[in-house]
Amino acid sequence: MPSLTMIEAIRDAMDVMMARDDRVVTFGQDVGRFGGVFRCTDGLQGKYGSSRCFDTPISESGIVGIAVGMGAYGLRPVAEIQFADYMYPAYDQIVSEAARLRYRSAGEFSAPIVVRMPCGGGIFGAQTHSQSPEALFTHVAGLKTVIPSNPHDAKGLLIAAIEDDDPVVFLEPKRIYNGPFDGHHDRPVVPWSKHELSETPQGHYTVPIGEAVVRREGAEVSILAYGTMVHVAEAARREVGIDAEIIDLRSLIPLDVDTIVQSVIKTGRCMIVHEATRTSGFGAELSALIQEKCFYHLEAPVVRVTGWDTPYPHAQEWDYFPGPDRVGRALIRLMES
Amino acid sequence: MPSLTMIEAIRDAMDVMMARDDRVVTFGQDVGRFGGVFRCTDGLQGKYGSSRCFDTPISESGIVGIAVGMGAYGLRPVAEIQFADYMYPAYDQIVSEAARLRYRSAGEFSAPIVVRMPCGGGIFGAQTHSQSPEALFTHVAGLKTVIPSNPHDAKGLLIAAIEDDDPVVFLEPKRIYNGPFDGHHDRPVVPWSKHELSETPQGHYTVPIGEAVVRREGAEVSILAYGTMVHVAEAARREVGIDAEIIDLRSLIPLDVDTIVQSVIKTGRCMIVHEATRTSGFGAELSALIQEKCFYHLEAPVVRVTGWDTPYPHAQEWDYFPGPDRVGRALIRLMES
Amino acid sequence: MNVQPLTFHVPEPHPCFGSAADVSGFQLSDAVRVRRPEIDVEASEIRDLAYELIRVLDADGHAVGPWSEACTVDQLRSGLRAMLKTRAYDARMTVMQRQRKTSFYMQCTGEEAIACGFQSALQAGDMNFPTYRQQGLLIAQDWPLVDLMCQVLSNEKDRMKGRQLPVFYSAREAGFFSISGNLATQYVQAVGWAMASAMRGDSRVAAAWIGEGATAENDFHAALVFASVYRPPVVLNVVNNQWAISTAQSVAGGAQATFAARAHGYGIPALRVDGNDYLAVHAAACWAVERARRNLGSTLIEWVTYRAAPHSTSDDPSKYRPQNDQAVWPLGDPVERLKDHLTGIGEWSEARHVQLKAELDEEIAGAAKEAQGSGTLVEGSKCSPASMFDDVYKSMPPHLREQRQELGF
Amino acid sequence: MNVQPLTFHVPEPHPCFGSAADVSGFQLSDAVRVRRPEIDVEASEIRDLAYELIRVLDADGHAVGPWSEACTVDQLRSGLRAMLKTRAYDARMTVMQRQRKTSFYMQCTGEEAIACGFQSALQAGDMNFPTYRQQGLLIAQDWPLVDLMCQVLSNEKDRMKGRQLPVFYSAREAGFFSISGNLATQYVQAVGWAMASAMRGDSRVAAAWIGEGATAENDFHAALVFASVYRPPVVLNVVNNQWAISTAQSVAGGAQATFAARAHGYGIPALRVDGNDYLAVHAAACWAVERARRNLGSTLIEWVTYRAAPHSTSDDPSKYRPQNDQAVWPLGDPVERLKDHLTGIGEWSEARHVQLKAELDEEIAGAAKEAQGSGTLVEGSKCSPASMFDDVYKSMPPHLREQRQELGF
Ligand SMILES: Cc1ncc(C[n+]2csc(CCOP(=O)(O)OP(=O)(O)O)c2C)c(N)n1
Ligand SMILES: Cc1ncc(C[n+]2csc(CCOP(=O)(O)OP(=O)(O)O)c2C)c(N)n1
Ligand SMILES: [Mg+2]
Ligand SMILES: [Mg+2]
Repeated sequence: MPSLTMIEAIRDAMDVMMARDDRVVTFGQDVGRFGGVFRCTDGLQGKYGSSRCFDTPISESGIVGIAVGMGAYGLRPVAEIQFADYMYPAYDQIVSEAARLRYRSAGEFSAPIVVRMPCGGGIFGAQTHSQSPEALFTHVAGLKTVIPSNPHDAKGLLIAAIEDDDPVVFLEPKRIYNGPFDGHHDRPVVPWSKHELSETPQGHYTVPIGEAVVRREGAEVSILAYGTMVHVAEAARREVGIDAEIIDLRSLIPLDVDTIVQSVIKTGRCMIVHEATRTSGFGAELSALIQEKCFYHLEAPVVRVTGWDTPYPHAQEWDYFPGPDRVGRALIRLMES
Repeated sequence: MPSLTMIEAIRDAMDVMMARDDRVVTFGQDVGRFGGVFRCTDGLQGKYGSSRCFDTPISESGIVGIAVGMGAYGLRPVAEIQFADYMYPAYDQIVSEAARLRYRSAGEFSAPIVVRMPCGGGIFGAQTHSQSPEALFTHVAGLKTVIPSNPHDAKGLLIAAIEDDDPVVFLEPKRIYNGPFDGHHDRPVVPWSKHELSETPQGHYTVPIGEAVVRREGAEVSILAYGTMVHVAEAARREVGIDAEIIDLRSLIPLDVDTIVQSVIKTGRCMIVHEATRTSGFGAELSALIQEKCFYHLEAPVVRVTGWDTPYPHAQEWDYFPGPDRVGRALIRLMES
Repeated sequence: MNVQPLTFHVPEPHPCFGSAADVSGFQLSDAVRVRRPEIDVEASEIRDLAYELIRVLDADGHAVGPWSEACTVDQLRSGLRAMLKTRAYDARMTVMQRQRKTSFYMQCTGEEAIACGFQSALQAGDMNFPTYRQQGLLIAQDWPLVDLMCQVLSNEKDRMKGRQLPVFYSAREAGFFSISGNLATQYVQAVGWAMASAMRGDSRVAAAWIGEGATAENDFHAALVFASVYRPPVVLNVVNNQWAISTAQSVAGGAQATFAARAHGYGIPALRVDGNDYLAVHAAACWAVERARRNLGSTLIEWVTYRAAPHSTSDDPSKYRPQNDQAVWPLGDPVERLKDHLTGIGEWSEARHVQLKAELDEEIAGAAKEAQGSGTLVEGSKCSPASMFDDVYKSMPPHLREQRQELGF
Repeated sequence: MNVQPLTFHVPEPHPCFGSAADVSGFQLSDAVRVRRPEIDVEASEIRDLAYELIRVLDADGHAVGPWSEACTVDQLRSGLRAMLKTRAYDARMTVMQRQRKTSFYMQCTGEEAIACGFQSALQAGDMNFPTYRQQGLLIAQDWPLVDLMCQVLSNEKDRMKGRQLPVFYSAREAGFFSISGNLATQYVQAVGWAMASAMRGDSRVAAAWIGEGATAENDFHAALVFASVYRPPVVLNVVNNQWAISTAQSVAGGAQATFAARAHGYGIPALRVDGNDYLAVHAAACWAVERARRNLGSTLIEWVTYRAAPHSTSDDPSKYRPQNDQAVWPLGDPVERLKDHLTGIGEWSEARHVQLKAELDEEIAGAAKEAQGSGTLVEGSKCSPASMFDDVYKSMPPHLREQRQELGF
C-alpha cells in the first residue's frame, strides 16, 4: 500500500470517485487551474476537464448554493471552502437549504453534497485561518459531520461522504495535511511516510460514516478526540505514562455512541480534547451524553481540554492550542480526582 | 406599575433609550413605517423620526453589517431580524465581525450593537418561523446572548443590552409576546395582565446581563430553563407535584454559574429544558458544566428535555415542542433515578 | 470644500408607481412599441430594454407591436382559465384559513399572469425554483388541486407529511422545486441546477423566482455572479409587485434604478415586462427560455405587477398603504385585460366567462371537499408524529431512533 | 425549438487584459479624453463612464484632458515619495518574512498609486475600511513605520497585542479601520459608518475597499443595496488588480462587464479609472469624495491595476500566470509613470530619485531595527499570553477569568 499524505489521500479519494462516477464534480476558489491553495485538487482539472473541476468566484454562499442545485439535479458535487473560517457566508445555504431539503420535500429532493473545508490551527493563521467550527454543524439536524485524523481515514471517509445521499461537512485538519502533529511545535516536523496510517489502499474503499475507532486500548481513562487532537492526546498520554484508551471519533454526526459508552464504562473516567472554543463546543455534547449514559460508572467528572473562549490569536498560538503539556497536566489531575 | 405585554415592554425599552440617548437608533425589515411585523417598534418612527427608526431592505447581512459600521462610528444601533430563522445570512457579520471587532483591534473599535430576534415555536410557524438558535451564539466568543421570559425582564434586559458596550444577541420568545404560555396549547390563552411579571417599572431600569434568577425555590431538583420554557417547566412541576427549584437563566452568555451550582448542590438533581434541537444545544453546555462543577453532589444524571433533532415541523408542532407532559414525565423519571 | 452637515436620506413612502425610476416604464403609450431583439443578441446591445416596459396589449385591448405574435387563441383561452382558476383557488384557501382549517395562506392576486404565462413557455423536464407566490406554475399545468389543498391543510395526504408551512409546495414531476421559507436562497440553486444541466449536455432549463424585495438578499448577487461567469441555461425572474410586506419597492432600491438593470453589471441581458399583460408575459418568457435552451445563457426579467392582496393572511395592508393604491395602479388587472382582449377579437364573451368561473368554483369546491376528507390542520386524520423523524437523513441514525422512542413510537 | 445539447462554459485562463470587457478600457489613446462630469451629475447620465478608462497621463507622460488639473507639483512629489516608501516597505517586510521573523506578508506592488492617491483626497476624520492591500493609505499619511512593523512582527509593541495576522493593521486616528480577514464584510460596514455620519449631521465621509475577486462575495451586494437606498457619503472602491490569488478577473465576472458597471443596477454612479496613473487616481478620488461630502451620495470607482507581486508570501504565481504577464500589461508601473511625468515637467530628476530611494531605504532600515528591538514573532520579547483573554469583552466575564487561571495567569 502506498504511503500518502493527507493532501494526497484527499485528492486520491476525489480522483477515484471522479473516475468511477461521472456525476462527481468538484469546485471552489482556486480549485480548478491552480489545484487549490492546499493543492488538494491538483491535477484533477487536467484529468477530468474543466466541466468536472473548476474555479469559482469568491462566494461561499454561491459555492454551496450551486452545489445544492446540482445535487438536486442529480450530480454529486464536492465543494471546497478555502478555509473553514470562511464558511459563514455559506452557513445559510448549509443549514437552511442543504440540511433541510430532503426533510421539507419529504424526500422529493435531496442535496447529496460534500462540503470540504480545512480547519484548525497550528499554522500561525490567526483568527481567520484557524477555526474549528464543528459544533456549528453538529447542532444542525440533517447534516453529517466528519473529520479524519490520518490519510487512511481521510480517503475512506471522503469516498464514503461522496457516496452518501445526505449532505456531509468534511473537515480537514490542515495542520496535519503534510504530517502527523502531536503539538510539539518546537520539535522537527514528522512526515506522514513515518506513520502507519499513511498507508492507504489503492482504488476504492470506504471508512463508514458513523464509526469511531479505538486508536489505543487502555484501562485507566477514555480520551475522546478527533482530527489533530488524536495525535496530541496520544503524545500527552505517552508522556505522562497513563494507560489511556484513545478513541478517534472520526464522525461527529452520526456519533458512534456505543464505542464511547463501552470505553467509559470500562475505564470510569473520560476526557474530551478539542481545539474549538470550549463553551458550546462539541465537547459539551459529548460530556452531556456520557454523563447521561454512563453516570453510574463515572468515577470523576468528564473533563474537557479545549481552545479558550477567545478568537484564535496569532502570536499566542501555542498558548491557545491545547497541546500535550496542557492535556497531560489535565490527565494527571483527572487521574487524581 | 403598569402591566405590559412583552411587545410593549420591548417597545418601551427602546422608547426609554431613544429618549435618553440620541445615539440609539433602530431599524430592520418593516420596522419603520409599519412598526415591525410583531409591532415591537410601533410608533417609534413617528416619535423619533425616520433617521432614528427606519425600514431596511430585506438583507440580514446588510442590517447587521450597517449596525457594526454604525457601532464603530459611535452609535448604539438596535437591529431587528424579523425571525431568528432568518439570521443565517447575518451570521458572518455577527460571528466574524461584531463579535471579534474589539478583540482584533485591541479595543480601538467595538460594536456596541443589539441584534433583536423573535425565536421559538408554538405559533404554527413551521421550520422557518420557529427556531431557537441560541447555541449558535453561545459558541461564539465575544457575543453576549440573553433571552427574557417575561415583560419585566424583557424591558430591563433590553435596556441593559443597549447600554452594554459589547454586541448582544437579544432573543425574544415570540410565543410569549402576548401572554405567558405554559405549553397547554389547547387551553384558553392567558394575557400578560394576569401575570405579576408583566408589572414593569416606568422609565429606566436594568436587569443586569449575567444574572439568573430563581423563579421558585425547591428542594428536590433544579430545573434550568429560559424563555417560554420557564413557564412550561413551572406548569410541569406543578402538575406532577414535585418540589423543583426553577431557575430562569435569562442570560446564557455570560452565564450565572454560581446560582446554578448553588441550586444543584442543594437539590442533587438537575433538568435542563429548551426548545432547540438537542444535539449541541445549549443544554449540552449546561449539562457539561454542571457535571464538571457539581459531580460529587449529583444523585442522578443531568437530564435534557428538548426539541428533537429534526427541523421544526408544522402539523406535528405539539409533538415537537417539549410541553408540560413531556417535561413532567421526565421529571418523574428523574426523581425515580 | 463644502462643510454643510450631511443629512440622512430615507426613501419616503409613496404610491408605488410614482417613483422616479418607474416613470419611464409607465409611459404606457410607447410600451407596445418596445423592440423585440434577436434571440442571440448581445447583452450590451439591449441595455435600454431594462428601462422600458414591454407590452403587447394596448389601452384598448388590442395586441400590437413586435412582441405580439407568440400566442394562439387556444393558448390565450387556457391562460385565462389558468388565471381564473388560480384566483378562485386563492380565494377558497383564504376562506379556509379564516375558518381556521389551517394556519396560514398566501395569495397571488393580481399577479396571476406571470406564473401562468411563464409556465406556458416551459417544457416537461424544466425546473422552476419558485417563491410562495407562484402557485400559478402548478395550476397552469392542471396539477391536481386536491394535492395542493392537502398540503395547505397539512393533512394526512399532504405529500410533505405536514412538515411545511401552507403553500410551501414541492412537486418534482411538475418541475416545481421544494419551496424554502428563506428568501433568495433558491435563486442561486436554480443557477446551480442549470449549470448541472449544461455540464451534462442536457437540454433542460431552469427558472429562478424572486420578489423585488428579496433581490436585496445576498444570494441574489451570488446567483447573478455565477450566472454571469458560467452562462448556464436559467431564466432569472424578478417579480416586482411593488411591495415587500409593508415596504415599498423603493426600500429595495427601486427608486434609483429598475430591478432589470441589476443584470447589466454582470453582463446579463435583461427585459422589463408588463406582468399584467398575459401576452407580453408569454412572449418575453418564450424569448428568454429559448435563449437559455439555445445555450445563449441566462436572462433576467423584471415582471412589473402589483400585489393586490395582503402579503399573507397574517398581514393587514391598511396599516401601510393607501386604500386606493391598486385602483390607481396603471397596469390594470391581468384577468380583465386578457378577457377584454379575447372578447374584442370575438373569441370570448361575458357569458362564457361567467360559465367558466362557475365551473371552476365547482371544481374547487369539489376538490376542497375531497381534501378536507383527509383532514385539516385541526381536525380529522392527522400526520403521524412518528413520521416527524423520517427524511432528516436518508436512513435514520441511532440518535433519532432513540428520540422517536422517547416520544413513544 | 433547438434541442442541441447544452454545453458548460468555464472562463478560460487568459492574460488579464485580453478579455472582451477590458478592450474598451484599453483604447488607451482615447482614455485621456474621457469627460469629467459635474459633481452633482445624475448617475443615469454617466453610465458610459463605467465602460471607459479615465486617465490623465498620456503615453509620453504628459498630463492632459479634463481630469488633469487636480494636483500641485508638491502633491505629486509627495505622492511619488509615498509610493516609493510603500514599495520599499513592502520589499523590506517580505525579506523579514523570508527570514522567518514573522509568519506572513502581503505586498501591494504595482498598485501603490491607488491607496496613496486616494488618501490625498481625504480629510482628517474620514474613515477607510481597507483590505490587506491598502498599506499605502497609512504610509501616505506618514504613519510611523515602526508601528506597522511591530504589528507585522506580532511583537510586544504591536498595538493589536499579537492577535492579528501580519498586515491586518488598525489605526483609528489615521482613519484606518481594523482589517478583517473575511473578504467583503467591511464593505457594508463602511456604508453603515457613512449612514451614521449622515444621521448625525456630521461632515465625515467613509471609503470602502474591496478587490475585484471579492466583489463576488455577498456583502458587496449588501453594501450597494444600502448605499443605493440611503445615499450615504461613502466612496465604494473596487481595486481590479486582475487577480484573486490564482484566478483571473473573468472568474469574478469581469469578462462579461466591468466591475464599475455593477453600480448601475443600483442607481449609483461609477467611474472606471487607470489605477496606475497617480494623477487620475487623485482626480477621480477628489471627485467622488467631494460628491460624498456634498451629500450627493456614494460613487463606485473601479481602479484598474495589476497585482505585480504574488498574492502573499504563501503564494507562487508561476503556477498560474505567464511569467511575462506584468511586462505586457499596458498600464505600466505607477511609480515610473509619475517619475517620468515629474521629470518631464522639470520637477524631478534621476539623481533626486536615486537619492530619495536611498533616504527611504535608510529610514526603513532604521525603523526595522527599532521594531525588531521589541521582538519578532519568534524571538525577543513577546506578547503576553495572559493578554489573550483581554478585549473579548469590555470587561472580562467569570468564565474567561477562570480559563485564564487555568492557563496559569
Ligand atoms: C431570509 C428571510 N428574511 C426575511 C423573511 C421574511 N419575509 C417573508 S416574505 C418577505 C417579503 C418579501 O417581499 P418580496 O420579495 O417583494 O416578495 P413578495 O412577498 O412581494 O412576493 C419577508 C421580509 C424571509 N422569509 N426570509
Ligand atoms: C470570505 C473569504 N473567503 C475567502 C478568503 C481567502 N482569500 C483571501 S484573499 C483572496 C483573494 C482576493 O482577491 P481580490 O479580492 O481580487 O483581492 P486582491 O488579493 O487581488 O487584492 C481569497 C480568496 C477570505 N479571506 N475570505
Ligand atoms: Mg414584492
Ligand atoms: Mg484582485
